[in-house]
Amino acid sequence: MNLPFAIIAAVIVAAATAAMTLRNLVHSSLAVAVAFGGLALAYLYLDAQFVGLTQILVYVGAVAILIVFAVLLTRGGEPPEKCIFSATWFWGLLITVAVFATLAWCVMHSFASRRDPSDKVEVTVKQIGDALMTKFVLPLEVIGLLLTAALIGAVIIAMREEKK
Amino acid sequence: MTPLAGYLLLSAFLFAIGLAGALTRRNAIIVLIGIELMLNAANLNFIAFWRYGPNPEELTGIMFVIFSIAVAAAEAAVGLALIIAIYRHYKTTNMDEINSLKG
Amino acid sequence: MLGTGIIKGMAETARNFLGSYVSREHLTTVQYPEERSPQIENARQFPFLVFDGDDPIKGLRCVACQICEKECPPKCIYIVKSKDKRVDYKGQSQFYPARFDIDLSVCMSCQICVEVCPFESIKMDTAYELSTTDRFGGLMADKHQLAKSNEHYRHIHPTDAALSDAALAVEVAKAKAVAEAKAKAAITTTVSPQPVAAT
Amino acid sequence: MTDSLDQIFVTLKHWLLSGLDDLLKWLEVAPPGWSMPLVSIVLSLAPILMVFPALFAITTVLERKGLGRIQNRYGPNRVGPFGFLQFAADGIKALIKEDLVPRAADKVVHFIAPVILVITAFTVYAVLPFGRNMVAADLDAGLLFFFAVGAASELAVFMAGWSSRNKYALLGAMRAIAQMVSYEIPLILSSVAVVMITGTLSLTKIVEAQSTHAGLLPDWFVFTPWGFMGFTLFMIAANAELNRSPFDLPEGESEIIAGYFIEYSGFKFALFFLSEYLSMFALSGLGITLFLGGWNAPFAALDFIPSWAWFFAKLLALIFLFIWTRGTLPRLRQDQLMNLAWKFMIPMVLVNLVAAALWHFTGPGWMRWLTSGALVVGAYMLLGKPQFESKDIGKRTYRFAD
Repeated sequence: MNLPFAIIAAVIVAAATAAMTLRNLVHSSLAVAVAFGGLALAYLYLDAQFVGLTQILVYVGAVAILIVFAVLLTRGGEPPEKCIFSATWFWGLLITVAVFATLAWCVMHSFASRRDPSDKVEVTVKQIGDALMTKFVLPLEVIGLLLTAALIGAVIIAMREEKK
Repeated sequence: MTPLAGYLLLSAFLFAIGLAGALTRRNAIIVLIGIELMLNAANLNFIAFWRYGPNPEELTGIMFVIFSIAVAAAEAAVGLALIIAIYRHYKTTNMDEINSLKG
Repeated sequence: MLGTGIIKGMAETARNFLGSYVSREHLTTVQYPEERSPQIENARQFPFLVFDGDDPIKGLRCVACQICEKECPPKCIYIVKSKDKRVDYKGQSQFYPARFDIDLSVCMSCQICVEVCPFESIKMDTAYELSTTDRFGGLMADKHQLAKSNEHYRHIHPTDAALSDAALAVEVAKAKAVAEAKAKAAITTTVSPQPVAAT
Repeated sequence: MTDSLDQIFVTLKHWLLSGLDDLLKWLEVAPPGWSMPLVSIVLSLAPILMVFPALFAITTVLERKGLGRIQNRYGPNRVGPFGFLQFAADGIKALIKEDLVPRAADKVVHFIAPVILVITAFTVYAVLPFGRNMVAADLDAGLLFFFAVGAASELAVFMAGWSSRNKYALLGAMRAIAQMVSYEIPLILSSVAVVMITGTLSLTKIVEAQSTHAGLLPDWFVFTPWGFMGFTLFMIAANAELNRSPFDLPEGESEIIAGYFIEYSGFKFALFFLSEYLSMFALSGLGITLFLGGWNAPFAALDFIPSWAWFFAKLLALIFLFIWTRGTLPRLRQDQLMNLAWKFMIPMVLVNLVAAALWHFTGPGWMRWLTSGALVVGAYMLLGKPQFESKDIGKRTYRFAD
């Protein structure tokens, strides 16, 4: 454990918790943007420069904006209703605790978590690009198709229906 | 505790926060945010395993995260479009009130 | 083609930009407190009262007929008619304004007072630097402040002044003629029997 | 001599660093291991934090004077010699003004928004190469860093607009975000053409790729068909990204007063102003780096002028271009804005990518000028025609009351 990791982890956890508990939806979306930024810092700290910057570009620059727009389009910016938690909140919390306990137990007891870090590798953008164009070209194309389909689908779903 | 375990625990905790939000909050947008957090927790796992794995020059972890981010972006776009469509129909984003299949 | 309009516009602004350094014609503004653009002859700001002769108060053409006070749309003119009469510029005995105030903060420069005045006594001035630290009292002009000589009027609006002088000259001439006729009539009525008696 | 002048700032930094090291040794103080890199970072960032705000101050005056001349008037000329101290008067005014916060505003978000905006505006300078060996952080993914940090500013704009609890502010923020998201696509894709040709995201390597000379012209990308079109599209998109006229709908004062920063006053308003200008310099710097050869001299004979001087000369030229555009073009309508982005800019930028690929694969010679050029010009004519030509509104007529 070292200091930068502790700071990053604290930021992520605090922001994520805030996003899930704050009453105001816009505050929630801003908090989740902070959490995304913290994760980007974690990636950068783990020497994954390209992924970290992509995380900022996609999540803070696009997804957070999208969420904020959705909040405003559904009038979520107004003061929320009395109870923000659903009727079955107790069971949800129970499931969550169980899941976290299982995961933590697995992490603490697995051989992988006792592994020492491997030597630092310099991953250049060129390497990533080469890999994307050779070894991972099929997934890349599929992702491109998926994104196009999702974009068209999203536009069609969100489009106002013509009144006949 | 090794650093890898730290990252994995952080990831697990983030996943739990996202899950808690998705299961307990009423608002559909918050549920979507929770799901995004869970996806991000998985991404953190990939990067951590890639960095602490035996052969990081393979780039598999990074590639997975890049594709995962792309999928998450698509998911967010479609999910929010759905929420807006539902809001237009029911005039609410409260999950407890959206309980009938028939319009 | 797309973009040609933009290039044309950019060329125009570039001409303005560069031209402003070489010719004064490209600079339409002046550096105000130091230099002022010359006023056109028909410039009008706020009314003033014309006087003839040397004494601003005694020479006022105004006879306190109060037409302008009644016609003023924003009702910014306040006149008090004098109790006594005095001899005016035509030589007739007339009333004169004991008070003549114009609230310049209310005046809207419509020039209706000038239009209706039958005595050519209220005209529009060209002074526009009227700023004052006292918003109410400072812009309330009394007859001492409003009185300005006919020479001043000739100076600021030569054409209009010439017209008004001519009109006044006609008036004066008419008045004189009337007076003379009256005087003649008086002479004939009072004096004529005598020659008859004489003859 | 020329080399020492060129590297004067780099040498100065090394000299300061080694001097500090000697001083510490002489004092027999052993600083912790992370302190020297930190000092190095501070020494790299300090000039950025000083030079660009100073440039902002000068540019505000120059812009007002330039706009004045374009509009046939003098512009500010009262404060100091030729009015060049106007920025000081404005700055003092902004500092001593009352800082108003609406009662209904979301205080925390309202406070953070301008701070985030200024921080992101400053952060992007980290990867810009201002001269030979003069870059604060030579990142491998420098271009990605630039766009990633720039994208974060959109959230700050939203925060400013939403937290003010003012319908004009919210409308302005929504407009600004819609515009920024739309124009970010052509902005990024026009730079992708350069990335395709150079094969790197590192801005220093992109500048190095343009340092050679082919015949009379330097090997700057702006002197290629795709590069010229890319630069044009980049500048238009940058103009829209900066919310500057003719794309200043988010702050269109005739309809929504000032847009998302309407509820800000005093120093926070000055921060918005500062960040706007800083982003303008940063985007101009990026355009220079990508298309105008960065800090390279246009001719080999002019290499004796220091590289940073070339960078700032080009920067001033682009700033003048921005001011000139602002003084010329009227504001667009919202639908015209979106039509331009989605029906002209984005198809054009995609064609431009193909043109860049053609240029790369045709190999040296006149053939690539022909193929790439024909593609770009043809697409321009074809895309420009239906949108903007068919709606010939004819000569304007006037009707007066009878």
